Amino acid sequence: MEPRAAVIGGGIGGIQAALDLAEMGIEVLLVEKQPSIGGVMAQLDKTFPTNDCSI
Amino acid sequence: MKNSKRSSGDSTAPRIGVFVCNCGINIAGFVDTKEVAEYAKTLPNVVFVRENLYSCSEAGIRDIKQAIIENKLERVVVAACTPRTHEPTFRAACEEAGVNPYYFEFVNIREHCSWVHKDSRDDATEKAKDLIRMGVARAAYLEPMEPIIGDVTKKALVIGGGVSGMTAALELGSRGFDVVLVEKDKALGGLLRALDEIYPWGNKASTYLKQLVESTKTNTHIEVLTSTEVTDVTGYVGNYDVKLSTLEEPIRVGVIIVATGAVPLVPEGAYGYDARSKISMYELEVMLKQGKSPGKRVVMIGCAGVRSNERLYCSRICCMTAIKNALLLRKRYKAQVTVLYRDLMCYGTRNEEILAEAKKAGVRFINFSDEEPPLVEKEAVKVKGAILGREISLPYDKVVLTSALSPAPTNESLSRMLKVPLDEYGFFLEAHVKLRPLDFATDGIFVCGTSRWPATITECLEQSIGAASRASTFLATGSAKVEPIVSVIDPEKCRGCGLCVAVCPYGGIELVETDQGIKARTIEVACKGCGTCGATCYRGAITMRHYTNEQLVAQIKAAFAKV
Amino acid sequence: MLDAGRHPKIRILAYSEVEGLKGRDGNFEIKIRRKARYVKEDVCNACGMCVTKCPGRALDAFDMGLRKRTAIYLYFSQGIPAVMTIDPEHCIYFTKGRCRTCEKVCDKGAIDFEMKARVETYPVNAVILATGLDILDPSHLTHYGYGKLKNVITGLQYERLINATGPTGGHLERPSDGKLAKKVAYVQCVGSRDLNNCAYCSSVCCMYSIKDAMLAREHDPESDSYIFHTDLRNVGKWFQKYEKRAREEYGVNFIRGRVAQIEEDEECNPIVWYEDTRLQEVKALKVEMVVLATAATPAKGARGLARLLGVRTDPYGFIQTKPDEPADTSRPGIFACGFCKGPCDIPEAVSQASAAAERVAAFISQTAGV
Amino acid sequence: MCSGRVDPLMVAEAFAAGSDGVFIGACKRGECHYSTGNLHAEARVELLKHVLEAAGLSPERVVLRMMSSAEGNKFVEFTTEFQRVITELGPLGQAEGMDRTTLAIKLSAIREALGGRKLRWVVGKVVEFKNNGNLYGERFTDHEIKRLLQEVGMDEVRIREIIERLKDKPKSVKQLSEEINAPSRVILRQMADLRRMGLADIASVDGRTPIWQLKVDARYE
Repeated sequence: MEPRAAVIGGGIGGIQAALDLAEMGIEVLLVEKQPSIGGVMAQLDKTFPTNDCSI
Repeated sequence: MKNSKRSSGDSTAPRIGVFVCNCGINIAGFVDTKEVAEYAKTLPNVVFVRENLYSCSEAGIRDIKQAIIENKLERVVVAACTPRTHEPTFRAACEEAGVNPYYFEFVNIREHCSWVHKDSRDDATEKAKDLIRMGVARAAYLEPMEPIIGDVTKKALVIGGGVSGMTAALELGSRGFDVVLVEKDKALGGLLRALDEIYPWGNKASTYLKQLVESTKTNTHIEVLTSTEVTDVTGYVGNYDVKLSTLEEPIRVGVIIVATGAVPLVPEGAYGYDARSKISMYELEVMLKQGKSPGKRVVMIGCAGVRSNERLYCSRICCMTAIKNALLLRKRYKAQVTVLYRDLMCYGTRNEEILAEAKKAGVRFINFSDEEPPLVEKEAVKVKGAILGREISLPYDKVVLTSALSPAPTNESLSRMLKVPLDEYGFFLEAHVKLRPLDFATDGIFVCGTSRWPATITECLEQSIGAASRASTFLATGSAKVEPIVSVIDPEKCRGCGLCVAVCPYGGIELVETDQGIKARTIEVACKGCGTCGATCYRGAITMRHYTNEQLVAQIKAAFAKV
Repeated sequence: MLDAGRHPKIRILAYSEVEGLKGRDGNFEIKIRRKARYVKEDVCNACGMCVTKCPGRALDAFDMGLRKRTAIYLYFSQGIPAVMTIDPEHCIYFTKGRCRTCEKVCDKGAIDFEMKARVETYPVNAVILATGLDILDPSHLTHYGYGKLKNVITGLQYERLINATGPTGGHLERPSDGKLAKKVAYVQCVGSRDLNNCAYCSSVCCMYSIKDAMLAREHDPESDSYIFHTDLRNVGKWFQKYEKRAREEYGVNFIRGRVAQIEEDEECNPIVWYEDTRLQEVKALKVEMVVLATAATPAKGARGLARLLGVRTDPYGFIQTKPDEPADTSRPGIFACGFCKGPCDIPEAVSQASAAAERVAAFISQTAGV
Repeated sequence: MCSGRVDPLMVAEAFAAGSDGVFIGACKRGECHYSTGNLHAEARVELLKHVLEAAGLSPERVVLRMMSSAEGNKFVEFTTEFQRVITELGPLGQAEGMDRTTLAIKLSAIREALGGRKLRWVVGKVVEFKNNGNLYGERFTDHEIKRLLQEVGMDEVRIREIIERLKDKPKSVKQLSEEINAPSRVILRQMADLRRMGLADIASVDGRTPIWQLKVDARYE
């Protein structure tokens, strides 16, 4: 079996962890309880300290 | 700008297919897609037009693929939504139908037409026609491309042998990647060598450091070079050639991690600092490590030399260092400690707990406002307590100035060698302050620890393990894949003036010696395809692939050429 | 986010929860409950036809309850996967037994009322916890009046209000009468640094309140912003510069002092009573809206999940990690990053995420073959 | 595509194709997705404005506005405003009191100037000058940069226009000065420059007035 990891939580942390793992060649299951990933950061308008958009 | 290639009527004219997406009612509700599709049929080189209810759906994709094959389409234009979400889908569809994915052109008639011109169906429809005409014009000039894959040398260079550098090296070493760790001092350890107790772990820095150095030195994948400095760096992701002061030959590495740390600021000129009765927090730390007591009455003053116009940053860790040492002085020497502060930076959970602990242990905290800083006199510190609302006089044996970490002076030369930027204070500047804190804009170079920004040891560990992860994404696969949207330089036209080299933000162009003299050449794996070089060259020698002058000018002309 | 949705090595299991974990030494079996969406993920393309016809209504959780959404809904417009979900608690068919309008209008046949939740198990070598945060419901902190005074809202509600894709299209329309709020107070440490609620510092409120105040000024240069704070903990990269910009370029007013009580006048204008600690005076300020910087807590259910996975939490419910092994939890093979292991901002969460990924890779390389 | 990819020549191309105004949207300062491309775009637009002005066209016809992808409202505001300005100005050339032939000559001069070595060098170096200073480490202020771009922009457009106008037949300084609508001493100075560069010489003398012509094989980069 190919190495595989589960990442629980599809917010900014979970997404970054999943991307790093995937780039290393590790398969990822990204588990999110809401209907889609994005987490709290997706709810924010802009983010400090550069005031650029959050998505 | 020349602008002649293939035009309609020409026997070599490309066969273009246009697909107009209704997106249910998302587009069709506001744009007359039928009219738009009819119009598309009249455009040059267009041999096939179809409306799709949902182009991106499985059925839509199937339909597009079939139409490509049946009509021998050579270019595909989809007028639908934003390329951000569906461009990869349509590119893949083209590829599966035997058309190079870069022969695909996306026209956005949802955001640009139906969304922004909701109130005027006619305008939205006209604009959709304009955009499709432009897209079709560009499509005729598209060129096929293949992805670029560069090899990565499976070896890392870590610059800086403090806690961050050692941790990053160990992490990579433990996964079997070879690492060269260089440290400019004689010994590994960095700032940690001067510290007494590590906050909030409660153990001795020396014990922890000894372990860390031991593991680093015994790891078979790590080569440690002390008293060594980096003197020159050339190359790009996957293949950096690095000259070191102690080696004759340059070494070749695939990735580089910058972990050069920071230096304690000497609060020269602040509150009568004299390194005797008025010392810096760092000097107190050294005293404590040597087992010396600073006296019974200690006054600590926060933000010495920082959070001022001259140095407009908060060094993040100084408040907590002060509180840790205040507690330590209480416990070890039963000293009377007063901490004068502007804001107490006890962010998070543990910090707040330790602050409570310090208050309970009898450390006195007095807030002052930046308009009325404390006055350090010969015998006592006078301060107006901003919350108390009155002046207090605090006799002292030692005044300890809580001062910042400041960027290492070597950052500047290193940043030049690596071609990575520093911020206005002199700390290294990552690719994106929020989303890419450990990467540089240049691929293959990473940053962690206090060379990026002041941080606690735990935070340094997080960053250095994280930087190891970022670096290992290249090392693990042994290759770096990049989009072929890169610049190409025509050596016939190039005169080797180097202006493109100067404007490239990624170090993506190099000057090389050829039989025809010095010429500029794109380092494809380093190029990000921004096109700044192309817009700069005065010889017209640079072609920005996929956004060529021909393609863009065709699009511009089409914008004003109503059929 | 898009990159994650596109990566061939990443499989997104949204609308799913972990039910259990068995095994050890890198040989785990994770049980995941895939909740029923009642919409086929591979067929729906979120065209929105169903939404235009759905008669069911519910408060929109993504918009922090500031508007209603239909019972079949898209969680948020850029979400991945971009598919509809039926909320059975508010769907007329599920509650009253009749309707199925969405099924009729969906020309793609994506609706499936027969769909059942199913539990799937997957072998995995390691697990990363990144369950993030929730915000404290400040209703029980009655002196702030949240829940009673209409124009007292939370920071996250404010984010939705000022967001162009939010319920008001980005206009600061206050809840009581839809009037544009021109004078807004931002109250710090609501429930944070409070021994009776969250004793810790939530770490992000000072900065996001400054950001909020700046955004208000960007939307309406005539508006006034007041930030009530104690210590301003702006310790991250460029944060001091940001604060200075807020003061000097945006004219944001900073008032050092804890807010004691919020009342309102007959026009629902909140009156903020506070002690100005610089002047040692009790004062009142009438504003048009108040934004509470409520404490951020571990996500709801995070403690239960930790128990399920057998990892230790600290007294606040954050996942416990050792200071010298910051990505490792108490159980080998399980790692953590982001807010679930303690308050942090975005760059810290991103760094920690990379660290957790690294530890997973190291763990797998060490346990491979075990 | 980065705003740094926007070649000033493309803007000239747009004007030649019939555009009355060109709007360039860029990332905010310090937020460029490609690091510094937006700063290059900004410098180029500054230059474009001077070049348009030198050719007698309104510099308001080209703008660069910075915004983030989250600022849809700003985009609307900027483009609406730009549309208003351009509508008020009216059609290119016509609004500036030029006939079609003059406009064509001016646009060719602009195109040649923008594609030429001098302007491309100067504008290519501007960002570096601002940030790191020149070879001697002297940094330039925004004002100095503006002056520099203005001067070379003005000069180049005139020289290019002289070349354009000498193409059909040799002319005197006075004639050129009337056609170009520039003081004759300026034209005279530029004729001297052209001669020094080996691009033009005196074809004949009409009474006491020298008549200038282009050299056959002259190529001004």
